[in-house]
Amino acid sequence: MPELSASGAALGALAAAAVFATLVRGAALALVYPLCAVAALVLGAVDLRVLLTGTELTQQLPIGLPTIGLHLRLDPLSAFFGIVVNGGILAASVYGMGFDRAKELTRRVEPLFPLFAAAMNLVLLADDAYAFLFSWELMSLASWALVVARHADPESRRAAHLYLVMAAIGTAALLFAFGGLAGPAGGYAFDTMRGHPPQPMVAALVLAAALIGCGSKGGLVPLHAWLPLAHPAAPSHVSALMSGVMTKVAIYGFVRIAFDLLGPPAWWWALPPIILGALTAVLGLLYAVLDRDLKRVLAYSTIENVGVIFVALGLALAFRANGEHEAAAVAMAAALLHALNHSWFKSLLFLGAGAVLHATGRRDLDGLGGLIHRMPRTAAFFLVGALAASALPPLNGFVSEWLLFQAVIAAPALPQAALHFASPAIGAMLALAAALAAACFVRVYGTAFLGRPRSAEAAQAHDVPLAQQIAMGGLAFLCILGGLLGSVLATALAPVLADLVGGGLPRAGSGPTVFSLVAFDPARSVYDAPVIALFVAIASLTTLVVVHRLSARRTRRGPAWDCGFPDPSPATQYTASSFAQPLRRVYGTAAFAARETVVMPPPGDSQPARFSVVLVDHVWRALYAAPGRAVLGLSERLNALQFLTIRRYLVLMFAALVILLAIAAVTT
Amino acid sequence: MIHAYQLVVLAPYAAALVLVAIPGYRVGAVLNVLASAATLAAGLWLMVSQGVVGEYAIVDEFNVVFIVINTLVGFTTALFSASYIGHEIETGRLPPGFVRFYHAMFQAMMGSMNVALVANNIGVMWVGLELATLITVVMVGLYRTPQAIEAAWKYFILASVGISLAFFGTILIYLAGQPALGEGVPAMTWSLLQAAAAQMDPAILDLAFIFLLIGYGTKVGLAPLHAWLPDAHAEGPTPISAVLSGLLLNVALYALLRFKMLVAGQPAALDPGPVMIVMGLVSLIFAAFMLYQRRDIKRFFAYSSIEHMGLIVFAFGMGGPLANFAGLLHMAMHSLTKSGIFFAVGHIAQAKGTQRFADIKGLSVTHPRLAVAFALAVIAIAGLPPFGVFTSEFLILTTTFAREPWLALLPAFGLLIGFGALLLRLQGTIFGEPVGPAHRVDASSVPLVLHLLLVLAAGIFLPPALVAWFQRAAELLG
Amino acid sequence: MNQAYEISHLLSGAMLVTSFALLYQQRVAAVLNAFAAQSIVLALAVAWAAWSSNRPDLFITALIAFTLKGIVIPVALRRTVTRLGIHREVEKVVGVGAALLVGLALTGLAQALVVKVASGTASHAREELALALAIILLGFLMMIVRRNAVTQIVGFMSMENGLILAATGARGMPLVVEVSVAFSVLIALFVFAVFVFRIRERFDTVDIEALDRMRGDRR
Amino acid sequence: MTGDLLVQFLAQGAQMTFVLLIAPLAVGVVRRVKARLMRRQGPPLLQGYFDLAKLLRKESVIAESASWLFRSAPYLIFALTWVAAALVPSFASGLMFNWAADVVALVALLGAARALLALAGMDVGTSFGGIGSSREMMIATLAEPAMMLIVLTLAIAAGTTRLAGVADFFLAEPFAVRVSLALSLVALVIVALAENARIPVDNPVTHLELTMVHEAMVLEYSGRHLALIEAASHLKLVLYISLLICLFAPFGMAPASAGVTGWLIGLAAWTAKLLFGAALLGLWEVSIAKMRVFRLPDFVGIAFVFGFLAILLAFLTRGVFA
Repeated sequence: MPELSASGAALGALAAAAVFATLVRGAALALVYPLCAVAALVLGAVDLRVLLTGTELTQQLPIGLPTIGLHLRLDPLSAFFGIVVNGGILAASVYGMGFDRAKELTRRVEPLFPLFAAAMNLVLLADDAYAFLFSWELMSLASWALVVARHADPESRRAAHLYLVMAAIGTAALLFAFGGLAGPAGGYAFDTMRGHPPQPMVAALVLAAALIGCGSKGGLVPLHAWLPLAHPAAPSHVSALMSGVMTKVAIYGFVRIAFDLLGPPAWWWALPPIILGALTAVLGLLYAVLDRDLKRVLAYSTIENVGVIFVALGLALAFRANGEHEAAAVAMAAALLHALNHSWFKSLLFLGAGAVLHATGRRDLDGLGGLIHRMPRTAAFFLVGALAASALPPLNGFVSEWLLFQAVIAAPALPQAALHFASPAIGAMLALAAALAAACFVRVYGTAFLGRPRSAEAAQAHDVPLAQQIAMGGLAFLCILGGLLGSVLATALAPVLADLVGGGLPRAGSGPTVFSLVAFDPARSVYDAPVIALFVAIASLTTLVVVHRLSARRTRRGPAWDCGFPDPSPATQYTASSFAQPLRRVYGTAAFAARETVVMPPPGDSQPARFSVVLVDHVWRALYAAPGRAVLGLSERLNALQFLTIRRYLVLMFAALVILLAIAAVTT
Repeated sequence: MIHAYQLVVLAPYAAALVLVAIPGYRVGAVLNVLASAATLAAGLWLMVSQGVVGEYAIVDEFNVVFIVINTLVGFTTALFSASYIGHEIETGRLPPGFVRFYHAMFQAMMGSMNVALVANNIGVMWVGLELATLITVVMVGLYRTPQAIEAAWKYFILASVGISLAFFGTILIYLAGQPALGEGVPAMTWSLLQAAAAQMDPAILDLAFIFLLIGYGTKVGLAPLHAWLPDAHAEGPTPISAVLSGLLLNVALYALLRFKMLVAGQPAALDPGPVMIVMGLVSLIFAAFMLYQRRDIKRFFAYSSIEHMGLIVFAFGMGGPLANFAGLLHMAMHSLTKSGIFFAVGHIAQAKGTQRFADIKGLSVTHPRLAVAFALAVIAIAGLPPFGVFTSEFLILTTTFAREPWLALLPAFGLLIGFGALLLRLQGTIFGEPVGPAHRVDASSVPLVLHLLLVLAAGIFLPPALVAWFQRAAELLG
Repeated sequence: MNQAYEISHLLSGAMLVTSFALLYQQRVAAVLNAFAAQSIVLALAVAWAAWSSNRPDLFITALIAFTLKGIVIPVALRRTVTRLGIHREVEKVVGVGAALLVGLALTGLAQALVVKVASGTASHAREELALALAIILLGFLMMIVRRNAVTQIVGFMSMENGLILAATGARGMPLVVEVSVAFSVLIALFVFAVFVFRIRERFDTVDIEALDRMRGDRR
Repeated sequence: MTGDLLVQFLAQGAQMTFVLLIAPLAVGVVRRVKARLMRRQGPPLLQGYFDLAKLLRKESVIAESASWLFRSAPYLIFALTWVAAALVPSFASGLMFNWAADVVALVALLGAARALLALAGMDVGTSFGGIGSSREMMIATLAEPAMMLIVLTLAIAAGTTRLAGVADFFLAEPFAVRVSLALSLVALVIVALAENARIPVDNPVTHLELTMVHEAMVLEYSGRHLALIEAASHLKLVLYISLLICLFAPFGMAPASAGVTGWLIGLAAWTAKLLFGAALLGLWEVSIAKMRVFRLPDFVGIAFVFGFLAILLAFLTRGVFA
């Protein structure tokens, strides 16, 4: 089959690029990113073809796990995620072409970037447990090395360590999941697993393991803590890949296991992903809205989106378990589209953050400001990304949110009481998440790009090289296009939905116009982005014309009014932290036990007042700091055994002997 | 017509005799390498030649696995020590007079291990194993520093006690076999014993297995019998550390497994499986925790060897074709990887002039190539792809979960704890700002690269012949 | 034949008694004497086995046991003790009473284990086995309840006496002689080490400062 | 057919113009009622129109630090709000483009307008703009969950999220799930107050710095830009009142099938209800006081609680727990 050989060639090219980049040095390295871009294009084209034709390519090679060999399979599901992945890789590679090889560190990045890209593609192609976990771990490993690329910085070392340990925990969980699916006979090929779905008890364990394994990679609360440390630590185009794409590979893993390999679901399987997902969505944004580091805010917002996707997946499970295939299709379409959309706008945002970092050398929001004047293009692209991330029409983020809300609204129709009680809570939490997202990105954009520069670097900023602008512009274009043509994307999902939930969205054109997105049936819910966009365009243009006709066109530039006492110093602007204050007061006290302390100087004293805020991350305390301490403490205790006298060691030996003898004596 | 297995045994001893007579360091080193190469050739020849079941020797799929690994690592180690010991002499850590002695001892040790491996007579097996142990004792004390001497002394005491217990176990096996096979040599011939296992007295077999487990377990390095292992690794010459971790532990394990097969042949006897599972898990988890407090790089990896031996014993304790296969594979991979790591550690110790983690930082800045090699080796031993250890750990964990879901949590827990420590130390050594001196490394990197390539190949593609061979061995293990 | 068994049984019993005597003794010199006694009894037992089951090769083992462990090593060790000036009272971990009780318990354990052996096997082998097992365990116990290098070596050697006893008890077992020789070499190494490395009080005090540096990791 | 289409088109256009034209009047009514109740003369009913006209005539002063976003925002905000308002069924349920967006999309459109306004508030880089934006977004985070619950209740009741559909449903059977409907009415009213920056959430007439929310955001605007923003806020008020009307008092609204006459009746009914609603708002605003910003969670929380109760009751009446 030519497609697979094309993909194979592309993967080979990536591998070659990795080896090439390790061996050569100097100008020749400039070839690496173009090579990656081409490979991503080829892979993406193959995926697209498979998705549109709804075909399925399989291949077996005599390598990989002994006795069963390497199974490869490209079905619509993996093809769809392949499009997500390779789109991100393409953008990141194009962005990478713009790097100034003299200044930026590349020796530790270029060999691993293609490896990372290849590993992510391999995960999607894998059709047996060994190949899957092999490439999965390879993916973690490559990204680990990229995270620690700035190895001199102890922070990034700590982040990398936490990251790979969490990845290992996740992999262990996935090992269990696949172990349960394969059974004692060791049927590691996915086809064998499909043939023999496990017993209910085992299936439950497998689901839990899969949730832990994929959740830890995707940043599901409470397994998220590594993500906001690791993603920002990497070079920005890698952060874009990790946040925008790698999390989607995690989603893919969960979908593959829960919807494909695990057999028919029980309704209560839906609860863990729904509940955890909703918690993740809200908590992730609460973190984001209180954080002051640009890239970390983006990473936290990634956590939120992963949570949203998991909610959608949970709903899909619930509907499917109850045989409501249309509703399941709506939820699943929401999940998949959100994965796609998020990969676009999050990659865009991280690339934008990278541009800001490149231009100013700063990531702290309170040190930025006014960049819209200094780097207009980046500012425009970032604005698109920010609005898309806040799920605002007519951009792509809203399409998937809309579908998800439709699914939530359909949930009360399910027979199980637990899901009844869940549905309003979930709906409210998702709405809260959406509102918080808007607040979060208004805050980010308002402090980083609007207002007046808060630091010399921000004042001296300059826009980034053309290649990087192209990368961002392309993604911004996709965000707009995806927002307008969401229905087209949804129809393209048909084969995937049919495979996974045995249902589909109403076919295109069943709505009032060709482009109207329809959930269930046109009489029930319709969202027609192009029409609305058209209306808004017409309205604003007419307004423009009319106003300019009627009104005095005179415009004067003057100092800011600011209630009559403007202060020239940019320090008087609202900062990111002050913007967060109302939200912190309202939500922070509950979520993070936020405490504010103000130290006022005594009257007549001219020294400034001090204001400080204390936030407590309960999850970190309970699930990360405490176990870490426990391990070290225990190891210190046990370490005494390293310093015994020989006689004591003999005592241990003697004890072992006598105990075993005693056991032998009592057992008959 | 001399058979390969005789070569495997005789070549090293002959070389030892010659080497004793050779004063020069260089000639000795070359001879050492050549002899090891000859042994390796013989070992490989065994792979193709058909099996043997004689009165004193046996060659079946099971021990051929071990013999090949043994001769292979023996060869690469000889290669490594050829350059390494040279450096040791220059730096004056090792008086030149000792080198002749060192080479002879090395060959004698290899020979003794091969004796233990090909022996069909449990007495001979015992003799070979103990001989090898005692020789390594001497090797560990080679540097004659107080630390080295104490390490050797500790090793000596614990090993000797182990020797005695193992011998008692051997006597008991003889007693058990005597009624069925009559007095004399037959009752000590392993192949006959196994055939007659069903008629043996279960009570005596229980007793015997316990003593053998404690006795040989001491050499396998199972907790709580492990005490000698870390210090012996840390204080001996690095090639010996490589041989200890890579080979001696395996040979002891081999003996243990032979007896497990024997006991398993008598259903009325105590099932060795659970005992091995428990001891394996104890060693695995204990060693994993101990890793965090280590400050000496060689002692650190010695504990990691305990950890992996624990995992292997656990796998064999689980039993069944899949787990046994995984156990054998993991054993092979661990020998190759761990000895490779000790080669790398030798390089590092020469580059930085110390074994203390505190003085080893930022290798990726000062010695990029070495850092990459070391990183790959540690990644391999940590069970990450694309290396063979990943394959075996994948099989062990999945099959355990499929059979005993809750039991599977324990090995996973241990491995994760160990993983955290490995990664911590890896990052500490290769990243960050370099400290201390940065000498040129003149030990040959060929063995290290060779091992890494082998482990890498195993992770991606195991030749079907090899697989079938492992599978037959796994079946023999039952 | 039966009386042959009686005698060998008597001798093995005597060895067990000497093992208890070892546990009981306080002073190094006395311990050495008790050990010498045990070795000589062993020599007798082996010789008797050699004669009764006409295996002349065993006489070598008996001879080794008699000369080396019955005479040479005790004398040598006594020399060491006097030369190193180890004070005469041996530092004990548990009191003599407790040690003896534990010893009794171990003997009981040995019995309990061997009783389970089907009587199909020659009963005298069973008895010998029980006694040998007890002697071995007592020797091990001896090694861990005393803090003095010499007495620890003695413990090891009495363990090894038990092994030889068991080996000779196992009818027609090959290699016994070779093994006894091997063990003698081992013991010789022990004693040699005690001389060379000045191991004064305990096994693990080669050198005080060494202790800190080493096993060290403590930096 | 084409003629019909034309009529439909005209009707839609008519609705757009109606909402646009009537908005200042509605505001005028509110102001007038308040003034009267406070024993003041109060501005004339048409004051809203005069203000807009005046603002349009004035030149607009733009701060030096303002960017293109600051200048283009008012047009987009106005357009978004206007379109949103036009999508709410006012006098007829079956209008041509009502289907283009359901409640969810409608709320999102207003969200977009709000986000743009907040951004514009931060563009100049003053302290007050920031205050306004941050508080506005915070209030939104309180209001949107409640809004979602209301939508859920309606969807459970009417089985659709299309406003026209809901309106039709209630026209057909006006007494469906009464209790829960009453509860969600209260909830929606509270949300509407919050969204429109009315007392007690915000005071549209205050310029006392620290209590401003909406006014603080638009502080830097002047001239035509300010006119657009004012018009947008008027439209938003109309939008919410007619949303309440369409959901809870649709009577008189022309069904999908109705012809021009039906539309005229509907128009009359809608206008009357709209102005009545405005009067009620005025009454409400004089009868209570503005709250401190950080009391708002409690106030909007009421909406959340009522919305949740509404859903549970809806479940009960649908007997899903039986």
